Amino acid sequence: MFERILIANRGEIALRVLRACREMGIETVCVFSEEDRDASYLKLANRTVCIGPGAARESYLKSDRIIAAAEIANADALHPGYGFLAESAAFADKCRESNIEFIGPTAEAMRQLGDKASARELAKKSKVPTVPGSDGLIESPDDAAATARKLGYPVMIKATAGGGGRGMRIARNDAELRTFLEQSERESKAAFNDGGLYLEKYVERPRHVEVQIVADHSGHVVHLHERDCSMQRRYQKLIEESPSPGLDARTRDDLCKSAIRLCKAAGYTNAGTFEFLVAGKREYYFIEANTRIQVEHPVTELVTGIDLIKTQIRIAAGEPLGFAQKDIKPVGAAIECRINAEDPANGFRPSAGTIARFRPPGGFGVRLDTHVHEGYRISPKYDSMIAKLLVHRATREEAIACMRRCLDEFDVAPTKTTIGLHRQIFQMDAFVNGEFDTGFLERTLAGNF
Amino acid sequence: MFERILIANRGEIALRVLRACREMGIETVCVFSEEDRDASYLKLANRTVCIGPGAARESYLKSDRIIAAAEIANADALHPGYGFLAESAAFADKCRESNIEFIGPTAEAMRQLGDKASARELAKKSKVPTVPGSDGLIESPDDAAATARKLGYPVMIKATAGGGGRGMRIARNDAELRTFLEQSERESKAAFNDGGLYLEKYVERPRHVEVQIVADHSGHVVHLHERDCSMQRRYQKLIEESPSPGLDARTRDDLCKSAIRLCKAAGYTNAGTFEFLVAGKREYYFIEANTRIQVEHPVTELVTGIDLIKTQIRIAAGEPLGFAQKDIKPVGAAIECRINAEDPANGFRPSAGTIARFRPPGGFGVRLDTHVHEGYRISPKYDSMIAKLLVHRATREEAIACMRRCLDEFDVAPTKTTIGLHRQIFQMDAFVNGEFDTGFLERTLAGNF
Amino acid sequence: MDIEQVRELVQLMVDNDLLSISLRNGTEQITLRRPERTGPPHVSYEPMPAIHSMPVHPASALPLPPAPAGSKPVETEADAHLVAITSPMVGTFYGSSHPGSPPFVHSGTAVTPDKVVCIIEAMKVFNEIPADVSGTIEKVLAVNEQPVEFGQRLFLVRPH
Amino acid sequence: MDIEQVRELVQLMVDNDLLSISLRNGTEQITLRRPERTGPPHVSYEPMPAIHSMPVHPASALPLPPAPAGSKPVETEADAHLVAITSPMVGTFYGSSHPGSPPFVHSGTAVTPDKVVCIIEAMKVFNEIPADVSGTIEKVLAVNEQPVEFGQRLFLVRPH
Repeated sequence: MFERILIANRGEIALRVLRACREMGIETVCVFSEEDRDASYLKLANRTVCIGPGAARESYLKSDRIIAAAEIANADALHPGYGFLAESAAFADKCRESNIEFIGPTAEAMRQLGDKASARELAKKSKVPTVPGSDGLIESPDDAAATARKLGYPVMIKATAGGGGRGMRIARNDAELRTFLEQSERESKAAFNDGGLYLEKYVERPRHVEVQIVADHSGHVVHLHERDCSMQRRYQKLIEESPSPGLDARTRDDLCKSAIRLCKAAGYTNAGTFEFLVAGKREYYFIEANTRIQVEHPVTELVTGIDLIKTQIRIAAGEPLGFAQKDIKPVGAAIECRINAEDPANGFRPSAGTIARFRPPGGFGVRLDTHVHEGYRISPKYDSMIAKLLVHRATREEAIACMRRCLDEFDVAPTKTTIGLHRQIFQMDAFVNGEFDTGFLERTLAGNF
Repeated sequence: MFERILIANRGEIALRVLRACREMGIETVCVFSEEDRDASYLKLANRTVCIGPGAARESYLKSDRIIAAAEIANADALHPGYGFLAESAAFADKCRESNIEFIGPTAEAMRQLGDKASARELAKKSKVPTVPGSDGLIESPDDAAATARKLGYPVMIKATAGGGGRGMRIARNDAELRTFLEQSERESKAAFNDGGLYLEKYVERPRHVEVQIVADHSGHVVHLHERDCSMQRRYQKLIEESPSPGLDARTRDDLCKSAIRLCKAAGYTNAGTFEFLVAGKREYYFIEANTRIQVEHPVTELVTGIDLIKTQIRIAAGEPLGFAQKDIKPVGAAIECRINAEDPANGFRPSAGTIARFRPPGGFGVRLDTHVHEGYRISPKYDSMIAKLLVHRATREEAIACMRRCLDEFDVAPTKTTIGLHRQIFQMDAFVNGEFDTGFLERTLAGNF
Repeated sequence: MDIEQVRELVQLMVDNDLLSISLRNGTEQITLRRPERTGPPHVSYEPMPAIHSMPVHPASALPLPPAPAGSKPVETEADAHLVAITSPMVGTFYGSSHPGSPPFVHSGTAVTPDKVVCIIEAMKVFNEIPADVSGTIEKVLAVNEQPVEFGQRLFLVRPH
Repeated sequence: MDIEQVRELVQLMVDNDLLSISLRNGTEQITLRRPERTGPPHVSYEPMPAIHSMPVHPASALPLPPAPAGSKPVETEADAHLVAITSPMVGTFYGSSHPGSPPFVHSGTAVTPDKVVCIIEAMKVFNEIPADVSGTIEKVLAVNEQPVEFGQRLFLVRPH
């Protein structure tokens, strides 16, 4: 087992990894930017190293400084969390070249699954359905238009390096296609320094369902069932839950088995997520893989009882999984609400500054993952998520009742948050009945705000 | 089902009941003393009623005012929590006479089990072992001395109306016996207005193990397994856990079945606890019953997944349990630490006043039940418990690791608390190995403080 | 300006929660500043949400009286010299002995400490509440047949 | 105004939680200031517990420098006119080019902005760090072969 792990992240996920390490008796080194100097979770680390000013590109994205910090602190492994460098195969390579184990998959697996075109290729070979599309990068607007007519409008333009909805456009005819191609290319180049685009058939009103996988270095691959993340705003997940309220048993089983085939085909190790669009009850398409731990991983931890961060660390240290597929028996229903410091009444504008009042809920079936507290100053420089509020109860109905009372208890001021929006969602029939798709919230918000 | 429940308590248990009611969609009326006027949990009630000044005997113990509050607010049921009037059969009678259902057992069952002598009688009839003793009240010092010699010294003097260790003394010879009898009688008269005493053989180094029972009005009686509460200071529980680390499977099963026999013999309904002393691995003795919900009930909720407060409410409303013994499959290990505002370095003196800093832990496997927050003023008038910190993980070893990191994270100031003491206990080999009895902590503290 | 004068100014600031004082008198000048209070209590915030999940009447539907039980001075400006008769129990307020009967007291009634001013019913028992003060009823605050809680103000009295 | 009067003023400030006092009397003038308090940290409290569960060296074993990267004014009284050369990277500090060689600079060395003052090794690369300021080295703060973090103060310089 590792002696000392460097945590190359900040905020709640840094704290999450710190907690797992402390429980495992592994020492921790936590890097921080000057903006995060006073963050209280740093006190829980055995050692902290300042790696640069607040701007992420000068600190949390600065791979050289992070590896240098691991070297001076004698860390033998590094946990990247999510975001920042977590999906950088180059960073994983650099860590391992410096004899610091990157807690994640191999760089080859990250490259193969991180690139959407090669991931699609892999899916086809593994007999996992994908959304019909351009089968490769778009060569020219004319090429795109020919493909789009073949697929049938509407079509979706996507960036091969994309994420978080950037570069994505829906075109409903040739004219829109040509205009949007140009916009998407520009956006994608700016965001990812990669203008590669591809086309997909636009799936109407899909659910977003993903399968959590863990795989060790001895060939054991186990799925930890699915998470439903259909409650989104602009491709940003707001609520995640397990089990999915919109799948029948056969489709659930098909998704999980597909994820395992993909995982094995890619020679994937450590924790990863395979994302699918589900249309209707039966149709499903693999869309992409996330080669890292995800924000919403606690949902799976609650229903399976498996600690995913500890599992990641054990796998990276070369240990076997220690459980087989038959040992995984999900219990009850878990739901997560992302609490963001944003003002839903003002276009979800981030709400930075000091949190004067932070009174979270508690009690039976409640889990809270947060790095903030009364007096915490939210920096405008980073992601606006300040807490993940989760509930786990015997049934989805009870979990919803529990989440409602939790949201009513949760009192944050003067920071504007998404708590009020969650309160509204948990009163909506469509949510309670599980009848919603990835576009539901935006259609509803367009009416309400 | 009830339409409106009056919560006849304060602090964390009032909040616990409030949460259960909100999740069930039942309206709440919360009574409060003038001392608790600003308590933030009151904001979660549909209605609040001031019932008197701070002193408990003028408010939370004032049954007339509480019932009058239920009447003016049209509450159709009342939850007594624990402490205050929770074990008063007279209060239960008064509520029911006023057409307000008392959420608890019948007054007859409370009387039979609440009186220790009649509870012992019942145990004998039910073939449940009890500690050998005087079989009734002590008539005179000579009578006591004769009995003591028959039982063999050391013997324990106990108050028939006692609780919380009041009136209890261990006598190791005739002279001690005569001195202590007088002291115990005085103490018991002062505390309970009842000087009745009895003698018991003193069980050396016992564990305190209790069995949680739930029973509906249709004769279904189910045990929810045991809690081990051996980590005590002056008969006050500090740490509770389930399963007990010091029982073999046969004794565990015997205890649970004994509790069910007692429950049935008493015609007991609602939630209750049967407490036992366990000596060595096999010997066990029934000591007393608690005819109410207990502070440590969340330990059982975590391992069984059963919400005990909701179950109490459903039973009181005449609903069937809805689960059978075979449905109860405890999962993992749960531990509770009581966080008291007391200063262990100064004789556990209560530490009242405003909590300037309250930063509780969170994350996977953590449950926190508390009514306090930064800025909360702890009144010297009430119990010093400010929070119940619980963990639930797959194994006792993992639960201990989780609790350690939670205790390290928990940051309260300037209020003095038992957090530091818990940190010490969780490092002790005896605790980690599960080798401790009800006297362990005091023997250890006598050495360390 | 000597230190005693400064001390008096400081006391003035503390008593009245002033942030700063700046004084100049010819060549004499003094400036005093105290910290702006921050922290939770002083930030305005969204109130605790209404309870969505069920039909409700608002929390604390009963007026929350600031005064404890008994009769005691009223603290608002307008009522500077009035005292309140407060409820010594929880129950239902009756201003008269029977429906339709004239009220025990009304605005302008002179009362002595033993004079019954109302009845509060609790658990089927009708309790006569004495004024506990001598004076003239200024205002009846409680509403007939409405619930009152412990310490709630029932009447305002101008004491003799 | 003598020292006793100042002492009294200070006591007055502390006792009453004043932020500043400014007094002028003819040609005499005195200004006293105390730090503004922000939030909870001013209540004294038990520090975050040491990490019991494992062998540890304390959190933030590295000195936490208050100054950001680059050279900038030093704020403590004694060093009022000094500037610090801070580390622009994370790595290991070397005061000389080779073990046994004389150090690049020592207390009293005059430096120009381009003058190399140390080497910081990070990921096997040895980076020469220039002074970035003209002046005289007052003090060497970093220890040879010890790790330094971003923004850590390495040298104090009296600028020319």
